[in-house]
Formats: sequence, structure tokens, C-alpha cells
Amino acid sequence: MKTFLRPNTSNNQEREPGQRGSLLLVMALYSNPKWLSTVRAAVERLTATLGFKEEHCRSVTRALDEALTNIVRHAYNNRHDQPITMYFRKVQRKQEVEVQYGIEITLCDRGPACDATKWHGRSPGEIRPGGLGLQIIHDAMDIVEFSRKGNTNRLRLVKYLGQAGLAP
Amino acid sequence: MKTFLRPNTSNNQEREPGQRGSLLLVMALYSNPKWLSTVRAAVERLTATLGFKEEHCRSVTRALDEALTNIVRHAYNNRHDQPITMYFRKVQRKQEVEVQYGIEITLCDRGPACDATKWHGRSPGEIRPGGLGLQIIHDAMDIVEFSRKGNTNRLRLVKYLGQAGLAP
Amino acid sequence: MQISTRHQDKATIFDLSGDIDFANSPELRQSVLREIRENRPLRVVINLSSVHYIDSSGVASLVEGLKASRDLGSRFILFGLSTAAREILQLSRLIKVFEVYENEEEALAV
Amino acid sequence: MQISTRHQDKATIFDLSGDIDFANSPELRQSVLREIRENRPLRVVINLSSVHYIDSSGVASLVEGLKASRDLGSRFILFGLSTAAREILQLSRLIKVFEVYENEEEALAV
Ligand SMILES: Nc1ncnc2c1ncn2[C@@H]1O[C@H](COP(=O)(O)OP(=O)(O)O)[C@@H](O)[C@H]1O
Ligand SMILES: Nc1ncnc2c1ncn2[C@@H]1O[C@H](COP(=O)(O)OP(=O)(O)O)[C@@H](O)[C@H]1O
Repeated sequence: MKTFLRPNTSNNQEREPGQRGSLLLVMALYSNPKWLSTVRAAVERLTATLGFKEEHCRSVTRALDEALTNIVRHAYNNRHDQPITMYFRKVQRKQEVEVQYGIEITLCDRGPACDATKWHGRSPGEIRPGGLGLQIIHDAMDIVEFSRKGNTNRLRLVKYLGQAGLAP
Repeated sequence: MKTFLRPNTSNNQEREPGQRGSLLLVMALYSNPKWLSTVRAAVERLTATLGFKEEHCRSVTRALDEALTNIVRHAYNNRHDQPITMYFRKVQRKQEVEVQYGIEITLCDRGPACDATKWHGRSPGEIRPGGLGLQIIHDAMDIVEFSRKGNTNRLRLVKYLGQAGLAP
Repeated sequence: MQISTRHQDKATIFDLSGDIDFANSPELRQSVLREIRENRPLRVVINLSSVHYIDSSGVASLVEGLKASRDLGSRFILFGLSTAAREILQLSRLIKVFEVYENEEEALAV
Repeated sequence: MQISTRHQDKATIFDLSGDIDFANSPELRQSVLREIRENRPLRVVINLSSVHYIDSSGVASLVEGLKASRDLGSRFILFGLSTAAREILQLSRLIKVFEVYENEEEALAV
């Protein structure tokens, strides 16, 4: 039986800055690359709504697309019927005196445990197909963090807005 | 404590035609109209991926947008922090000899119980603001069905493809 | 959605961009009604050429603008409708209620 | 993504449209490699002007096309890059590895 991961059932941390951040959106789907364009469309709009400038809407979208593709290819070995859940949260951090807002995207899959310290892409400029995904993800995001909890792999991606604050 | 409805945990009906249909995507969010554009972007892409022609991608998107707006306004009385969950399924029906595929979108909210037989929009052509949402929803969809189960309102929207089959 | 306003002769032109939905239609309604009531332009022209989508609450705001204009004897004109905008006005049978033109020149000329 | 192919003199032009991602890049790779190996065109020209997005697997398919072309002494040319396409080629430092032109005339002329 296929199982969707459950969206967080608690969102009561909304008003505690520095905490987990407030949940904005959960998307759950199966590991078929057919649905990638739907996720890109959603996150490109979501980041624009949060006030990211176009360039960053594109780069965050690209990072999420690559991270999902990696789950399909590497965590699920190209099986198309496995569950993936994404949590989108609004987060904030204190940078000296100002508060910076950002988006946190957590991708969850039920693939086998793996050692993310061994993942590595290509060196820039190397002309070979492949190995570009991790580079794109790291280039776009301020935080890229992999963890495993129970039978779930979690990839946490965070991007903060620059000077200008997030639209309220 | 705010609670997201849980996506269906079972999807084992994938291969039983005429059954509930196979789950493609779950989206869960709060009742803030700020997120409407994100949902529209996703469903416009999803319907295109399923093979709907552009006109129907637009009309299904419009129906979902209006149904969500009605939940925000009427079920939640413009509160922005209440949970809404959407289930997108691929469904099929037999029309004489051919099988028609379609999309089913189920919207769930936790608003108060209400009598949907009493909902009514405007008569077409009437010049007043408001009352257009239900007309748009009925115009776009083949099935519009409201039900209540436990403390959850469910609005089920189905649109079938015409002659041409759904992209596989 | 972004709203900006221009004045030309006795016309007020609203340049809108982005989608109009329930997140922003109240703001549209308010600025259109305020302009009509405070400045009483001879024509109110809504430039929709950068608007992709309008929902029913956006249409409702336009209907309110139309009514307020009529009350004060002004004309209320739309131009630059996207396919999606045209579709919702058509299916609500309101397309004939508004004055609709292709572009700004026509909207200001006629 | 849609792929269609035209032949002009000794060039093969691939007109692509839609997004290129992991759902369709294997198909792109296959048709480009097959064309290069079977027909050995003097230049392979990829028209990206209707492509909004390319992911890393799409870039990888293009790199494979480039390598196969080089092996057979053909040129491999891109034109009509969207902002997103340009960005991914830039950040992968591959933009200088490909011959990139603005439009079809330039791609066929030089
Ligand atoms: N989600 C993941 N699960 C398991 N392994 C991964 C995952 N993401 C990346 N990797 C590992 O890191 C390597 C580099 O990934 P990437 O830079 O995206 O290039 P590519 O996927 O083309 O190899 C992959 O080949 C894989 O071994
Ligand atoms: N999800 C809902 N929950 C409760 N009542 C609803 C819902 N959707 C529609 N209604 C009722 O149906 C009426 C007509 O809806 P609609 O045609 O969308 O126009 P409007 O929302 O502008 O009144 C609403 O005024 C409301 O009373």
C-alpha cells in the first residue's frame, strides 16, 4: 500500500521567531517526473507572492526541481509510484539588527538511508553530462541540509530574501 | 491548534477502474487568498500535463479558484488561518464503448455545516456584483457535488476530457 | 496585481498588471470607486492588457465601477482583454454591458 | 516538450517547445543522437526560442549532442535562449562550450 507522508498537523509555532517557521503549503505527490512542471509552476508563483525578485524565484524553482529529480533518480531509482512530500514554510532570521525573511522547503522521501556527505557533483566547467544538480541546488539556496529520521529522508532548503523584507 | 487535513493515506485503488481514481497530488494550505495564485499556477499546469486542451485548463483552473474563494469567504467567513486541503485524482468513466478520463478535485474544509441546496448564484446577465462564482464552477465542471462527513465539508469537482483520451 | 493611474484630458486611465483575484480585488474596487467619486472623470478607462486572469470578485469590482460611473454620468471603458478575461465576461454575459475596446487609442478616441 | 525537425542544406534544425526537464530530456537526447549518427548533418541547430525552462538533465542531453557532433566533425549550435536557459548554462560554465547565437539567421549564417 502506498502511503503519502502526512503534512504536519501542528502549526502553532507561527508566532515564535527563530522557531520552525510557519507552514504555508504542503504538496504531496508520487515520484513521476511528469509532475515536476506542476511543482515548478506552484513554487515559482509562491516565491513571487512572498516577494522574492524574479531571478530568485527562478533559482529557487530550479533548485526544487533538481532536488525532486534527484529523489526520483537516486532515492527511488526511477520508480514512479513512490511518495514525496514537500513542506513550504516562511522562516526568519536575525541579521544584526534587521529581521530577514525567507522560504524553507523540506522534501521528504521514503527511499533507503544514504550518506549525503558522499554525494558529489561535477567540478564547474567539466564537460560531462550529469553531476550538475547539486551545484544548482547549492548555488540557489542559503542552506542545504540532509537528514534522516525514522524511515524518511529530509532535504531542507532555505533561501532568505536580501535587504528588502518579505511582502507581509 | 491549527490542523491540516491529512492527505489520503491509501492509494491502492489505482488499478480499479470506476473506483475512486488514482491520487495524483495533494495540496494543503491555509485560507488566505494570497495563495490562490499558487494553486491556479499548479492546476493550470497539472491539467495541461493530463492532456486537457488550453480552454479547459483555463476553465478548470477558474472553477477551482472560485471554489477556494467561496471557502475563504463563506465557509471561513474571511478568516485567513483555516485549513483547506485539495486532492487531485485521475478518474475514468465508460461512455458507451470508450473510456473517458478526467480529473477529480476534492476540496475539504472544516467550516460549519451548511445546506448546499440553498446556495444560489445570480441569474445570467443580471448586473450586480457577486453571485458569479457558482455559475463559473458549474459551467466548467461535469460534476459538482457537495457533501459533509464528520466535521469536514467536501466539494467534489470532476471534469472529463472529450473525445481524445487523456495523455497516458 | 499592481495599479497605477494616469490622467489624460478628462479621462482617468487605470493601468493594471498581474492577476486580479480575491486577494486584491477589494483594493481595485476601492481605488476605482474613490477616483470616480472624488475626481468625476468623464471617462474611466481600465487597461487590462497586462492582466492575465480575472476572477468573479474582480468582475464584481468592475461592475461596481460601472454602476458608480453611470450614476455620475461618466463612461466606463475596458481595453486589452486577455483570453481569460474575455471568457469570464462572456460566460457571465457581462461582455455587452461594458464598453470594450481593443487598445488604448480606440478606448480614448470613440 | 514538443520536438520537430527540419532539414536545410546540410543542417538539421530541432525546433523545441515547452519545458525540458527529466520527464522528457531522455527523449530529446535520443532524437538528437539518432539524427547525428544516422544523418551526419554538417551542423546541428537547436532552436530554444519556445523553451522556457531547461533542467540539468536537459543540459546533459545537449552536452551529449555536442560530444557526438564533435566526434563526427559536425557543429552543434544553440539559439533563442530564454533567461532561464541562459542562467543554467552560465552557472554550469557551459555557455562558452556551446556555440550560442541570438536567432536562426545567425545560427545558419556564421
Ligand atoms: N536525493 C538523493 N538521494 C540519493 N543520492 C543522491 C540524492 N541526490 C544526489 N545524490 C547523489 O549525488 C550525486 C550527484 O547529484 P547531482 O549533482 O544531482 O548529479 P546527477 O544526479 O546528474 O548525478 C548523484 O549521482 C547521487 O549519487
Ligand atoms: N463553500 C461554501 N460554503 C458556504 N456557502 C457557500 C459556499 N459556496 C457558495 N456558498 C453560498 O452560495 C452563494 C453564491 O455563491 P457564488 O455564486 O460564488 O457568489 P458570491 O460568493 O459572490 O455570493 C454564496 O453567497 C454563499 O451563500
